[in-house]
Amino acid sequence: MIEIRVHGRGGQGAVVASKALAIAVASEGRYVQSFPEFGVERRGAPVYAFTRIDDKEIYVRSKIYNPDHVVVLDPTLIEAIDVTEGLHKGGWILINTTKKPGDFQEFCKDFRVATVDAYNIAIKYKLGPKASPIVNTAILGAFSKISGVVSLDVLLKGIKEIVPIKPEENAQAATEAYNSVNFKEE
Amino acid sequence: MIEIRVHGRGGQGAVVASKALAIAVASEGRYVQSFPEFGVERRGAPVYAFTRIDDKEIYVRSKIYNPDHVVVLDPTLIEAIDVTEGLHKGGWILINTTKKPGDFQEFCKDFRVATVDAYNIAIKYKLGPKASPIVNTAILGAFSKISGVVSLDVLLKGIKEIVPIKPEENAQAATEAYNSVNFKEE
Amino acid sequence: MSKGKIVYNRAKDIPLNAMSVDTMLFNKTGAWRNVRPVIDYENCICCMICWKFCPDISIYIEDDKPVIDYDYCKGCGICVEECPKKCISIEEEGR
Amino acid sequence: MSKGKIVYNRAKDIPLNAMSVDTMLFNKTGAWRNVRPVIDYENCICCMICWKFCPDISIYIEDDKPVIDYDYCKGCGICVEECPKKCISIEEEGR
Amino acid sequence: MERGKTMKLSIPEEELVLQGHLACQGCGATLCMRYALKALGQNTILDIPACCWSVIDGPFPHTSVKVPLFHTAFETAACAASGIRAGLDALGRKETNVVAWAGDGGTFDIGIQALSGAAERNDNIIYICYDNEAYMNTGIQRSSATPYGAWTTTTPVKHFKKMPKKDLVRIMAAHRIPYTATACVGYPEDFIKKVKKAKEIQGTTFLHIMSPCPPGWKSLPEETIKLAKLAVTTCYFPIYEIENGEKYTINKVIKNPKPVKEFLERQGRFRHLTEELIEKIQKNVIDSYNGLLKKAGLDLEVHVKE
Amino acid sequence: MERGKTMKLSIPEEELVLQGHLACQGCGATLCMRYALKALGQNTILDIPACCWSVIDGPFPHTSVKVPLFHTAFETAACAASGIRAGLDALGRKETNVVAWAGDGGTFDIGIQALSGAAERNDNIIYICYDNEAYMNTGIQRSSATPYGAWTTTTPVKHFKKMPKKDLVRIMAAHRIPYTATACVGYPEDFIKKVKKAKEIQGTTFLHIMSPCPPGWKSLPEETIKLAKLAVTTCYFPIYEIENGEKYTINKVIKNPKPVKEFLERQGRFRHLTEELIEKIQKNVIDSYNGLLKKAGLDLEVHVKE
Amino acid sequence: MKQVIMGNHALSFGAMISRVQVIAAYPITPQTQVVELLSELCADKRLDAEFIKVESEHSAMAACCGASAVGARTFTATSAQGLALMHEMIHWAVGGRLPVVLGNINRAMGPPWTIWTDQNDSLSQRDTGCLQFYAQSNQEVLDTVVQAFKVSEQILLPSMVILDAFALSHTSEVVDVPDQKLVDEYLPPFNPRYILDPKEPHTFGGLTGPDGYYELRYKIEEAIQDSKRLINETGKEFGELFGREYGLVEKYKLDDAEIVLIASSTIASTARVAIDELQEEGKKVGLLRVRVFRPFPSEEIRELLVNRKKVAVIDRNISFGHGGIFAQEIKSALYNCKDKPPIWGYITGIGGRDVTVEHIKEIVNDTIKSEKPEQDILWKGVKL
Amino acid sequence: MKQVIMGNHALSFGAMISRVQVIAAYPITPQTQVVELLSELCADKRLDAEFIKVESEHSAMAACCGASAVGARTFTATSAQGLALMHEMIHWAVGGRLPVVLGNINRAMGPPWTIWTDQNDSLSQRDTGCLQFYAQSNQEVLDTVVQAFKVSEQILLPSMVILDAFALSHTSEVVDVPDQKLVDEYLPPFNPRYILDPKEPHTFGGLTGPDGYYELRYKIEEAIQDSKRLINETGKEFGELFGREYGLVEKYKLDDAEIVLIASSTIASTARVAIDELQEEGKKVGLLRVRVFRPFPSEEIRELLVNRKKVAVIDRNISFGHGGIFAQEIKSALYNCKDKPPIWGYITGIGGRDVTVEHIKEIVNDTIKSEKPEQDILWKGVKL
Ligand SMILES: Cc1ncc(C[n+]2csc(CCOP(=O)(O)OP(=O)(O)O)c2C)c(N)n1
Ligand SMILES: Cc1ncc(C[n+]2csc(CCOP(=O)(O)OP(=O)(O)O)c2C)c(N)n1
Ligand code: SF4
Ligand code: SF4
Ligand code: SF4
Ligand code: SF4
Ligand code: SF4
Ligand code: SF4
Ligand SMILES: [Mg+2]
Ligand SMILES: [Mg+2]
Repeated sequence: MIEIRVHGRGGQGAVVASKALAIAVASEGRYVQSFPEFGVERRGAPVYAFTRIDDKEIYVRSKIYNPDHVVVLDPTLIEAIDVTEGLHKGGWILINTTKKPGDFQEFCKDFRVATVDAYNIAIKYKLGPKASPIVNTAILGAFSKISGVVSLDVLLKGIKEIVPIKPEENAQAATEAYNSVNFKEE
Repeated sequence: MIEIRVHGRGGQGAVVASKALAIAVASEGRYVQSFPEFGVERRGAPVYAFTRIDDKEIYVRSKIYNPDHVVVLDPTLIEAIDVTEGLHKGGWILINTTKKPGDFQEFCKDFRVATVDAYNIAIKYKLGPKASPIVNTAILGAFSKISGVVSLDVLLKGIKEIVPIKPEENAQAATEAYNSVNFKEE
Repeated sequence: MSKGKIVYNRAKDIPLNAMSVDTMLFNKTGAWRNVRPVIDYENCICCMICWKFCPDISIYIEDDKPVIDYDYCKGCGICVEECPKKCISIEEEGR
Repeated sequence: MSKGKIVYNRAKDIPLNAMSVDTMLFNKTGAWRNVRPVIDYENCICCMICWKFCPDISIYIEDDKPVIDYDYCKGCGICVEECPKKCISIEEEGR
Repeated sequence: MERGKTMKLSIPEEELVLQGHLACQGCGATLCMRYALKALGQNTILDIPACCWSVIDGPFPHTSVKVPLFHTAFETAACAASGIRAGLDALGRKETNVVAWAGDGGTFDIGIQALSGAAERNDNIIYICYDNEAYMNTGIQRSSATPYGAWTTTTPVKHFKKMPKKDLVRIMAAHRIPYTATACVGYPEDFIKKVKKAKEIQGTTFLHIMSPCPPGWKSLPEETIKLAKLAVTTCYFPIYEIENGEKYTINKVIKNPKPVKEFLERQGRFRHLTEELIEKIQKNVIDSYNGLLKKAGLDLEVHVKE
Repeated sequence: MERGKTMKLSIPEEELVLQGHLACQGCGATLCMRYALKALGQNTILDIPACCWSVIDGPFPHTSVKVPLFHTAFETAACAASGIRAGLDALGRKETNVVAWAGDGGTFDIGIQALSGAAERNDNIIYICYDNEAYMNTGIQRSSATPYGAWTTTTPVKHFKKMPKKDLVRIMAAHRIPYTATACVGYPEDFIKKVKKAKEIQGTTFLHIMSPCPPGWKSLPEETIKLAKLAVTTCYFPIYEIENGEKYTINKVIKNPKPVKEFLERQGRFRHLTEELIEKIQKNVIDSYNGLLKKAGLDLEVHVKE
Repeated sequence: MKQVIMGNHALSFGAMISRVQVIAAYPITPQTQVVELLSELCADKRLDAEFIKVESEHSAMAACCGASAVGARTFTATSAQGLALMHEMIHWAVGGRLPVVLGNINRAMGPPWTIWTDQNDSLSQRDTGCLQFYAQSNQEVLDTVVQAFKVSEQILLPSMVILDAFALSHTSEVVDVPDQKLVDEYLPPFNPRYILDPKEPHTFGGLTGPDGYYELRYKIEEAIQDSKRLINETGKEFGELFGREYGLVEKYKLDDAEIVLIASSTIASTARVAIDELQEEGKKVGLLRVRVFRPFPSEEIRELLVNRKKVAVIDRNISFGHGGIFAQEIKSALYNCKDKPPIWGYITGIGGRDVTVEHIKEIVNDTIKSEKPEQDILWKGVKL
Repeated sequence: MKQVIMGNHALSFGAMISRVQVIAAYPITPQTQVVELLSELCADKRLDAEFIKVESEHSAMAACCGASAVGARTFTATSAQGLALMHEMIHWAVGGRLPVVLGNINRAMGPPWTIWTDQNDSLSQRDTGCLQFYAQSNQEVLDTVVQAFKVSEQILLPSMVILDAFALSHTSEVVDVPDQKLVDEYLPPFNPRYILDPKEPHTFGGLTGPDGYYELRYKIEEAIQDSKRLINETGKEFGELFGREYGLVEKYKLDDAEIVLIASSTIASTARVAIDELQEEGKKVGLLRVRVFRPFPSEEIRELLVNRKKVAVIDRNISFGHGGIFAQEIKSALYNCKDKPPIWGYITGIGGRDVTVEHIKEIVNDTIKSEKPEQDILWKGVKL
């Protein structure tokens, strides 16, 4: 079983990211759960969403405390909260930022760090208002690349299914992120 | 334990009669229950009320099926319903009527019959509207006499306590009925 | 279906959902009455105002005349009061 | 009573009836912001319209001037929009 | 039963209320139903919340109406009717009239929310409130339809009702439903006409019917119709209608109102009122009637000649 | 914090709402509370049913208001307030203001019965409804305050709201309470004046406040005040007051209304409206405004210059 | 002072001598006399209380909650549909820790419309956390109102004082209305630590996450468990002052009984007569009356029932799909005990069907004759 | 068709494929997506139903009752406070024999305000006579709606389909939405014998005295008992058609278990993992999931529990003043059996406190270690 936590801010689409990933994975016949943090979401406030993936039916229905990977939609969150809380040693932290993985030395010890400039990719494909572009699909492309949890093709299908507007642009953004993510290949 | 059933029509005060009797008896330190038929009362429709009297605390709280005595506030009820239902053999049937006990041969076999012209007594004391005088206190006077369940004095106290208007006239009516009730003394 | 009083003696005869049928006629409310309205047909102009205002549907029309149904008339006196010809009188029921 | 975040560690410390005290100040909503309003005091006429319309009570008055409290300002932009002198500008928070 | 009838009656002959029902002698509420069903006809479903009519109808397994009747919870006259309407519509039975039938308590107080909701949605139901100005079924407690000055068991003589009657008609008019009207058992022809009108209208219609109650008003059973008429002729209860919440029509204009005292003095519930209080009530009655005349665009002002 | 302040402010300085609350960016409802408490002052008890304010206030054991606040069930803003009032009166604490504070859903729909009841009894409470025209706390469902034409999650674009907004002010006026008024977060001075007026009145007072909501209206957070003002200047939401259900005063007469389109086009919830529908809305807005002018006895008829 | 009064008036006088400060209530048969008398008492100034004549029972309970939260002693009364309509607000009073006292006249639930007694209305509230006292006489009704305030205000939970429709509510009998001075001695003024007070502002009932909420619920259970002690103590203290003692349960001729009959409300009262007659016939039977159903007196019941031979429970109620509610809870309470007797669960008297001495004797005799309980529900009196 | 959908949408699609004809509902967190999706389905004409956007939950249920009485298939959904507000009308649907199906998202009751899950809202309705199905997955939510209509319409009683807040309601997972044709085969149109119909007029729910009322209640119990058979049968039939079988209870690795863990809803789902791990550790434990709480599957539970060594019950609920409700009813069901195991009654997860595999294992291990249940309530996870 793979457990993933997505960090974002209210309005950035963390839940959609989590669900798009789930849909993509499910289309391959695997089992998934996707759920938001259970609570009140306010635009701008830190929020979480979760995805569970397994090859057999998933019965566990408690929350995710020890994710295998973490995705961070908004770099400013890193100061506000502890995005690595409970993260498995060796897990991926994928951050939407213009910085490079090496700029996150504090994470590099225990985890694998990847970065992608999803913000500018989203702007490029006109996803969301320019002031607050919707980066969730782009970053999933990057996640596909680094984690191998789901192939890009399958991911793009999932994205097209769940994203109500501009499905094509979203898919392109994901692809571009897939290709531009910064990480140390192993 | 003595159990009494009062028959009347909605609006004739069967409940008040039952309660006045109970109050009177209770004033002597005896135990009582007084309760109406459990249901919807409509003016003119046949109704019942009940009184239980005992020297010790009364625990039984079911209805009264086999009264020791029956009081009938309205003679027309005799045709409409079976006023003797469940009545103990040898119990009193006291009827408000201008007729004499002998006119109720059907009852005389198993029961003791008494009659009193409570109607005209009530009119005389201006109790209730002339078209439908309130006979309940008058007939209690008669009941006191025949049954000996409660003395006239004590009864009059009870009546004065419960009757909101014309307590004096009600007491006088009861007294007159006490003195004019028709029955075979034993 | 019979229009008389219905008495169910066993649970299994009772419909599931407290379903009633139009059988209140079993309930002869004439017994509630202590006064009796009587129409004086001499003066009656058959205006049917008494019929119109009877809350107990106890005046019916027969041969263009109002007839009181004493099985149900509760003796409210509305017909007496409303008759424009004052031709309904009230009598006491025997006691 | 302390105005910081209250954390009860045991049932017995909790009041019986879900009783709260005025301590929301612990919640620095400045972290919600992704844009930052900045007042240009050169042009500011100190009309206090920005203060009046801030839903987050994040503009206070100091020495007759409006001051933005970035600990709480959520960056809604109302002050920017309503300032009659257009002297509040918006800046992006670093990412 | 009506054999050999040739004359013309002023109201329909068909009876859909049976004899043998459990109303008190001289009950106005029963007359209301008798008239309403004459106007509605057989293709009608009634729903009735707790009120005197839950008893009048008769005990299980008996009923005294010849149309389907759904007894519903006290608060739910309007919403149960909305449900019935939706059910019928879903099943294609669109021609059946759905009538919510409730007392003043079930309408002015505990049922007003559901009524307001149905009115807002403009659900296609007819709502008829028979108003006897108190909770009668439970033994005469004040409702918000109880008029100023009245005694009830919860507004004892020493503490008689101090609040005026809630102006529900104005409230319903404020909902801008297609049709709101008042009527009175004293004037069955008018009432029946209004029910028929409501029947033709798509949307929520509301009828408010003055309905005397001898035990509750402490009046004589034989005076039910007299009182009903006095309610109108004293202007205590004007009969009028409002279309789309805007257009007022007074169906019976009272140019020379009788003194309201004639209405009040026949009722035990007002026995304790002093001359002064009666004066006050009189003034209110005439003032609001004149207000109504104005709303109806009538250039008329009435007063009581004594 | 306000050090060295010498200028005159147009609204009271005292803040009884704390920073750190959980409202969205640009929330009108929060401004409402901020202004209301400025007018009410410290000696006030609030009761709040389910609505955005149940969240804005903050999580247990924290609160962001400096007056006592009683969170109450959704249907019970008015009756809980009546209870608080009665309790205070019984204990001799008569000077404390009791304020029921509810959203439009809690007022127009599920709470209208309790409100109507309190109004009928004329209980001495101030009822403030902040109207964001939908159930926002649960994620934007239609309420009966949702205007004609609006999208909500339960009135999807294909089936946008077809019923007009319930005219609650008229309904409350029909209750003849001493004071009913509308106000708007765009005009805090006017709002505060009205709250102060309500405070002085014995009996039920009702304030209806237009309160934009960026996520619910799909509007920009920074435009909350602009929209609030446009609601008034387009005559979409006139600000006026009614005394004793009769005397209308328009506090801000709009002689040259702006086109309602200016108000609508800034909101995603109206994005699907065709020109035709906007025209229809425009006509309704102006017609009812002219109706209001008439009620207020003003000899004026306005129209939109385009 | 001794008076012959109906149960509904006993309830009203109970509220009066408890010096309630706010009443909010709505009429319903068979409770109407409660509100009527209270209206009069307020109009007469015999009772100095604010009476809010609300527009529904839901509002009644909400108003009581509001009034209680500012520190006023509050009372309401209802029955059946009215109680059901209060349901959400009974939860509210519990969660809000507001010691409102509610009189409920047990009446069967509609539909069909009915006004006669059974316990389904009050027992449908058993999971709310509201205390439940079932009275067997008008005297007990009155006495219990006073005790309920005393207990409720210490543990900050609401109480329900319950009486049978008609069999108590409309039955007049002798009731001793205690001297006000003595009552004042017994029942101190309500003076909760936290109230809605601008001088010390607090917010009550704000949004609470799993952290906090769980603990708050735990504390409710703590309080209601504690009320067991308090009910016995205050019932005893009441006995000392007024000569009538009360507890969670009442034993009647139980000491040597091999067979224990368990009943509540007026059936328990009538059952005394049945027990008398059965004992006269030489049968080793005794009666256990459950006076308090919430909190459920599990400890007392365990103590009194282990080592008995048989137990018969009479339920004038039914939880459809499981059975009689008293029987169910008694079984649950005894379950983990050793030497527990088999339990026969009878249902009777639903919807006001009369329960006579003979019926009760039949139930006991059936239990004596029967080897083991053949069914979960043993129906009595239903026309099969 | 397989879709990744949240529990709330599973509920809506369940209603859609059941071809509901009237919906009346009111929004409440965490149920809102149900009404939102249904609004859309109606607007899109994917579902041909009348949707009454009522002004309260009380009205929602009343409208459903009215619509059901004319013969329409009706559906509503709610949660917590909304369900509580429906309370009177749930009784109404039962007494009126109206097979409304109600989706309820389990959310803890206020105050304080809270939106997280526990079972107190639905279990507070346990005495109404409404059937209660507790689902453990979104698939089951959808499937159960269809089955609930089938069962309810045969016995003429309402059903409640219950799912945990967030853990199901907001959690998306793979759900197979069955083919409409197949569903139509399975679920015939609603066609009750008696409806409100001017062509055959009847009055429903008129005033009923003890004669009649008692018998009518008896018939409700008869019907709900009969539903046990039906639930198993229709669940089996469902399995035949759709490949997923359901019953009153579900056994998991129970056969040789000496120690039986009993749970419901999502806790039962998570508990499977715990059981797997415990069995791997060599412990003789198994899981019994109670899927249907009303009617209470007493017979099944008796059959499966006698002769076991120990039973541990997890309750995410509490009846204040007695204890966990599942434990209570299980004890009651087993009471008169021979060779019954002792029962440990645990309470946990109240107000949405998360229940993990570790918590459940701890509960089982505690039970294994413990000699006998020392207390009526064994609290887990509360910060004492
Ligand atoms: C929830 C609820 N509360 C109270 C009652 C009791 N109740 C039944 S009828 C009634 C009075 C009805 O008054 P109204 O609507 O004016 O009709 P009327 O009895 O006067 O005909 C009341 C209070 C009830 N049935 N349900
Ligand atoms: C009985 C009940 N039903 C439903 C809810 C769910 N609910 C909470 S807030 C809310 C919407 C409130 O809308 P409104 O009053 O307009 O306030 P807003 O959220 O817009 O501020 C709803 C439906 C509830 N808490 N209680
Ligand atoms: S009202 Fe009088 S005149 Fe008219 S038909 Fe009747 S009895 Fe005849
Ligand atoms: S007295 Fe009344 S019931 Fe009898 S016929 Fe006349 S109007 Fe009808
Ligand atoms: S609104 Fe603009 S000009 Fe006025 S005080 Fe603020 S910053 Fe200065
Ligand atoms: S941006 Fe908004 S929150 Fe920040 S100071 Fe300006 S008005 Fe206040
Ligand atoms: S109490 Fe009044 S309304 Fe009710 S049945 Fe009797 S007369 Fe009619
Ligand atoms: S949803 Fe709207 S009303 Fe609610 S807090 Fe956010 S902005 Fe304010
Ligand atoms: Mg009435
Ligand atoms: Mg709103």
